Amino acid sequence: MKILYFAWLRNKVGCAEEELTPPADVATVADLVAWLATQSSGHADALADMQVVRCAVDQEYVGLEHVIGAAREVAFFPPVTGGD
Amino acid sequence: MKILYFAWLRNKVGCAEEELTPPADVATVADLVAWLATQSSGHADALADMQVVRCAVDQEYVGLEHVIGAAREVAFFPPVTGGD
Amino acid sequence: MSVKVQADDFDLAAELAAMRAGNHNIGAVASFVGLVRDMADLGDGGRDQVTAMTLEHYPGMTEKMLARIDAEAQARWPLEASLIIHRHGRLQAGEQIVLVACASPHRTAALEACHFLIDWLKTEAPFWKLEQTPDGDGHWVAARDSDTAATEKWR
Amino acid sequence: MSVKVQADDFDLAAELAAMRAGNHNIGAVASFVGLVRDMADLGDGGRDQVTAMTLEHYPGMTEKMLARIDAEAQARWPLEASLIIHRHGRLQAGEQIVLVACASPHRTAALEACHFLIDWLKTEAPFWKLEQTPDGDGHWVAARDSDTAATEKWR
Repeated sequence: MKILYFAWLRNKVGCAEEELTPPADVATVADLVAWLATQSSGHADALADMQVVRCAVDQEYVGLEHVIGAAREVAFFPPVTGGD
Repeated sequence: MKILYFAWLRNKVGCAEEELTPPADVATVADLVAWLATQSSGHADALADMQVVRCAVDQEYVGLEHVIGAAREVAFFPPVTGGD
Repeated sequence: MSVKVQADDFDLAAELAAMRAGNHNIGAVASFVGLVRDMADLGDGGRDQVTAMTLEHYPGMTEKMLARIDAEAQARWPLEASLIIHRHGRLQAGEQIVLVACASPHRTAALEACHFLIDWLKTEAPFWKLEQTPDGDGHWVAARDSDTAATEKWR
Repeated sequence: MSVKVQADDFDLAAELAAMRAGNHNIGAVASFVGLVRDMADLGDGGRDQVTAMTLEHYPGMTEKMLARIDAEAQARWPLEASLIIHRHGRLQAGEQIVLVACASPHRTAALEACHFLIDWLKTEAPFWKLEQTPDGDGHWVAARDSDTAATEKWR
């Protein structure tokens, strides 16, 4: 599974993209976040407050309860700030 | 006093502008309209339905009850249709 | 803060560039351009081909009303700049009739003020449209109740 | 009906001309341009000088979201044409960031759809701004509650 990080999450994790295989008991986005937080202190720091982090699974916005299933791409990023 | 006509009122009256001196008992716009309607059948036709005519005195929109006073310029025209 | 009534066409990009020249506090520019359509909506729901139109106006009063509408927008929204250009005379289908543009630090003020200006202009600025159809007849366009309603919502 | 995500600047007049080319049923073109301001609003009410910003985005998802927002506007309003251009990469103060434009027979649809598109884009399109200040520090711009509220009003 490809995991992407954008903006300050990328700065904290220390990479933009990584290929990971989460354990079988990781079912939801919340499970994935909990597991990723064990990977490094950078991961833990980036994902410490999910109130300020949004998640997209296969390029669709989802909530923490979303079941990941056979997703190929999961992205974590702050609320968006494009436009003017 | 200069009287101006625009759009289809100009077509009906037959001129864009005329210099007239209304009698002393013409006090309001309504009085002026009644007096102008006696000037020609074109005037009468143009001013027959004041529901579809707007009036400006010295370039300010006014109602029929407006007292003309020492106005120099009175204009009659249809509701406006500029823009797109 | 600038009002122009002219027969000549205008260059949108040049006008907008001039409007925001040197002001880096502008984060948002909203603009509206009205164009001559080749189809007129008839009152009966049908449509008629329009080859050209002539825009008549009331010189002197037009500029005064546009300046007043512009000042009203400035009073209601925090604008860094605004611009109204309205053409008069004979225009062909596809030609530009009017430009309204507003600039502000943030988008909401620019967008709302632009919408306000064009709505208000439609019922307050003394312009009248004479549409020419292929049979050679010209007819004066009637004002729409929807335009009056659009202006009323800003009062 | 056209969405572009690009590093290059865009020419507003050329883009709008292309959008309405040959369509004389367009009577109204509303457009919005977002620009890099040289002052950032800080959370504490103060302002900080901004010399440049870098716009990061999520390639693939960005285009998908913009196309979806554009389709939503097409479904809600009778538009003859629409256009969204959003830049990414490093931009200096005064540079253009985003263009949203809508064309329709009459002004209300064009103006409302344009306002809708930029509001919606602000909360749905995956872009993030990194502002550079003269002291060399970059800081990621935080999302504003007012942007979420602006999007909510269209739901």
